[in-house]
Amino acid sequence: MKYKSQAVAKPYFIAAIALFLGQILFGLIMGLQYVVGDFLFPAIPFNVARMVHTNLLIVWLLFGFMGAAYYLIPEESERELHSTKLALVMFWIFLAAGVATILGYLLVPYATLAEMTGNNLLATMGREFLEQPLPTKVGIVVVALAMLYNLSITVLRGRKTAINLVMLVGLWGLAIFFLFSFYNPSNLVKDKYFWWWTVHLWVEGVWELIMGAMLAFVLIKVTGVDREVIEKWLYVIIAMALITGIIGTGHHYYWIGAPEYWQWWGSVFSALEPIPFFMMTVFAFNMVNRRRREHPNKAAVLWALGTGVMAFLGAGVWGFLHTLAPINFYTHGTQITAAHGHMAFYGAYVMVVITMISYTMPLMRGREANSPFAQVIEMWSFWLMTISMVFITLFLTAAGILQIWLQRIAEEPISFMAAQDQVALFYWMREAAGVIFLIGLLLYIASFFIKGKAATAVAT
Amino acid sequence: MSSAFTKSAARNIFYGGAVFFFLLFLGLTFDTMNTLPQRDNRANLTESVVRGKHIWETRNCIGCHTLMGEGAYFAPELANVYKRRGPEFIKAWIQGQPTGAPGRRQMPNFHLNEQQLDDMVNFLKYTSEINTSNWPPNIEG
Amino acid sequence: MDIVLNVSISLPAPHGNRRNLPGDLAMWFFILAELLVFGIFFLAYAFARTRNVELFNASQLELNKLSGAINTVLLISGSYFVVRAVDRIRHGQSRLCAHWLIAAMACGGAFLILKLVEFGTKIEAGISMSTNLFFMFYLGLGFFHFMHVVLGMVILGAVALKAWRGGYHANDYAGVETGAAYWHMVDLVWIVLFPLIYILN
Amino acid sequence: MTAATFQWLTLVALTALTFGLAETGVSGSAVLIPVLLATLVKGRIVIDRFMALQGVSGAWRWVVLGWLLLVLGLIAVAFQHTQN
Repeated sequence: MKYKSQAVAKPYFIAAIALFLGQILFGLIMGLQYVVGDFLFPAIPFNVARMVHTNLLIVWLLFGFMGAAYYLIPEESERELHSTKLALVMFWIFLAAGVATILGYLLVPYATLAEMTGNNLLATMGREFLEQPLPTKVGIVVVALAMLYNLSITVLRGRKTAINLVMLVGLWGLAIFFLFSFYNPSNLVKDKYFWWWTVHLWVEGVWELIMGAMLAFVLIKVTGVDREVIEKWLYVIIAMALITGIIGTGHHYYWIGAPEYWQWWGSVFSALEPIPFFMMTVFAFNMVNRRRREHPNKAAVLWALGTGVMAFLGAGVWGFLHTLAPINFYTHGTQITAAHGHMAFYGAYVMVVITMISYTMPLMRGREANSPFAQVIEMWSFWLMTISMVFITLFLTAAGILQIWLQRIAEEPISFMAAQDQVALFYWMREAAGVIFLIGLLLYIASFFIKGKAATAVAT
Repeated sequence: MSSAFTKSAARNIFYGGAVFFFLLFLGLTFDTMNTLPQRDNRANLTESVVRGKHIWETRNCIGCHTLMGEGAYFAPELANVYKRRGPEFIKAWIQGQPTGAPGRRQMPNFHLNEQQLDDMVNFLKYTSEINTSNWPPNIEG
Repeated sequence: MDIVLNVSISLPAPHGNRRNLPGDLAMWFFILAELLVFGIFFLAYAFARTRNVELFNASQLELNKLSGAINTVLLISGSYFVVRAVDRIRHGQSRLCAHWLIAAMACGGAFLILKLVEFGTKIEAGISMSTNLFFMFYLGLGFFHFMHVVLGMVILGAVALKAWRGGYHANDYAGVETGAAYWHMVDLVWIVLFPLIYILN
Repeated sequence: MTAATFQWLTLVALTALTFGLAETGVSGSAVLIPVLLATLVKGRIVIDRFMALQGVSGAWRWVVLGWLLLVLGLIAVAFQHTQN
């Protein structure tokens, strides 16, 4: 850690991990509700559990991105953060807003919550992933703008590198496209059309810039490869991501009332969306292979490589599986989408945030890397979480294929609920894999508390 | 001959490519907005439908159901439920929740009054008449 | 990818009489992505046509083949002028290089005007991308390519401006080659697009 | 630069030929094969001469030429298919 102000990332990362744990617990509740329908009903109905699960994911990833930005931008800009105090204040505001929102979901009926929070003035709630009450949405914008002000000033006054510029562009894009969450026309088709401008242009657009910048930053640090090389590949990869991803939004416009030509535009461009992810995988492995130093933080290297592979599998391969319109006609809105969503979010965004945490946390705690034993535990958690996520994806894919067959293709299609009963076995197996994931996550958290002799750099 | 791979060229490709494809996206969006009136059933977007959409949102229906395939995958697709079940069934179903059948998935009771139920049904009717390019594949959703 | 990465890390001396890639590698990645997109669209057209032959043949008759052919000649000529521009800068003649680039941009401009006239008559006739599948491809691909010509002209304009100000030299003109490569790609794509959509039935 | 001028005139001539063929009103293989061949030659000239990919080290020439061959080949397949 070169600059004192970088330490402000620490509370962000701690909050991220805590909320991650909450997300997984609610995931397990939902997984069980899939097979034991009345579990926790009416205390926590499925829709509430799901809202908590997905919103926690978004909030903790945002915590992760913000923490990463506060860590890497001072280092890249070669100066202290413009205002550490502002960053800390924003942390507490965001945490309070996040926790209050989750408690609101859990303790107040959603319709009452909507009324209490001014949803009748400007109705924005009740749309997937954007369920947050108006004050929370405004809070997200305020926190994001304060952060962007803080970071932009830092970059403007300091060194400009590809990494901090791309990170900044990504974060600005994140804030700008979130503004579409305030637009909720009563025309359902328009509502859905622009809803994707937040959701798709986040996860298959500007978030990829943030991810690329974070990965590039860690790779420079742990491999010692020339910055020039890493930065130009970063540009090429994210260029590919946006070239394919922006029009790739069209793969969401097939069946929501938009013109039919989106079936062609969406299919062609999203068929190419795996390319940037593949490049990222090759890039990560190449850089590690031509490393000029042996970084003692082996766990961080493992997470970085894992991000490349799992992002390609989850976002690239599983996305491609059902992105072509004639296939999507059958898979749209089934467990196939759930399978893809789980592995893509884990592989791309969860893992890149953990990569960043894994690399920076030891530094913020005054050592270059954790003790070998702590790293072994962390690597165990890597494998447990990653492999169980592969299985969650496989089980959901199997459930999805069977569901599609029974409900949409068979000679005598059966109803949704009848099909759900038929695929229950896969839901049980998914839940079991989910428990393994939780164990992996608990090990990961435990690895932070393991002391031991600090590792020193080993030169080979 | 100069073979090169420079950071500035890569940067220009990134910014240029991003702007280029975003402009293309705006162009297609412009055409989409002009074409929507023929597809989105806006003629039937009545006051009641607007109220129905509001109820749909404030009861977080999307947290379990899909609507045109988007949402959660826990409960049936509802964009075509009007055609699958008809108005009376829908109202009776909403009022009859939760079933309380042990081990079965449960839907909360939202205590909707008669007018709210009608608004809900009108919203689902309007939704079912949007041109979705023949999706879903069959009436089961 | 491995080979490519090698290039980027240590620029190897040209081996044998082989030349290096003209222009910047980053541009060639962009060109490759563009060719992929156009290629898939062309094949989508060809195979979608197999299921709607009559519709495609009937709709195709409404196109202005002459306008398409003139546009082909315009782009070919633009490409040729760019070749001349690269040749001039190789001899260190910045001003002449800029002149040839401006000539190429004029060809592009004429292409755009003709294309706008073509689109105008179609729009006046009430034809849009949603009219039928043929016109989806004709207008969609046409507009997509149209935007590429615009982008190509912007790139050539930037190169011409820099050349005019003496920003390139006889031994330092990679930027000219980079811009030229993109412009040739726009031409190449049209060379396939023209017979495919205007001629073949 | 006589070579480039000659290539340019070839391209123009091939375009005229393609257009002329279309104007005669013939259809089927009689137009398909010559037009695709003319396109192939035009594409090759642009790739090898204008883009100057001929003699370039590495795979780039074959990547772009391969694109041209693949696209034109599959177009030929698709159009032949409809004639049967």
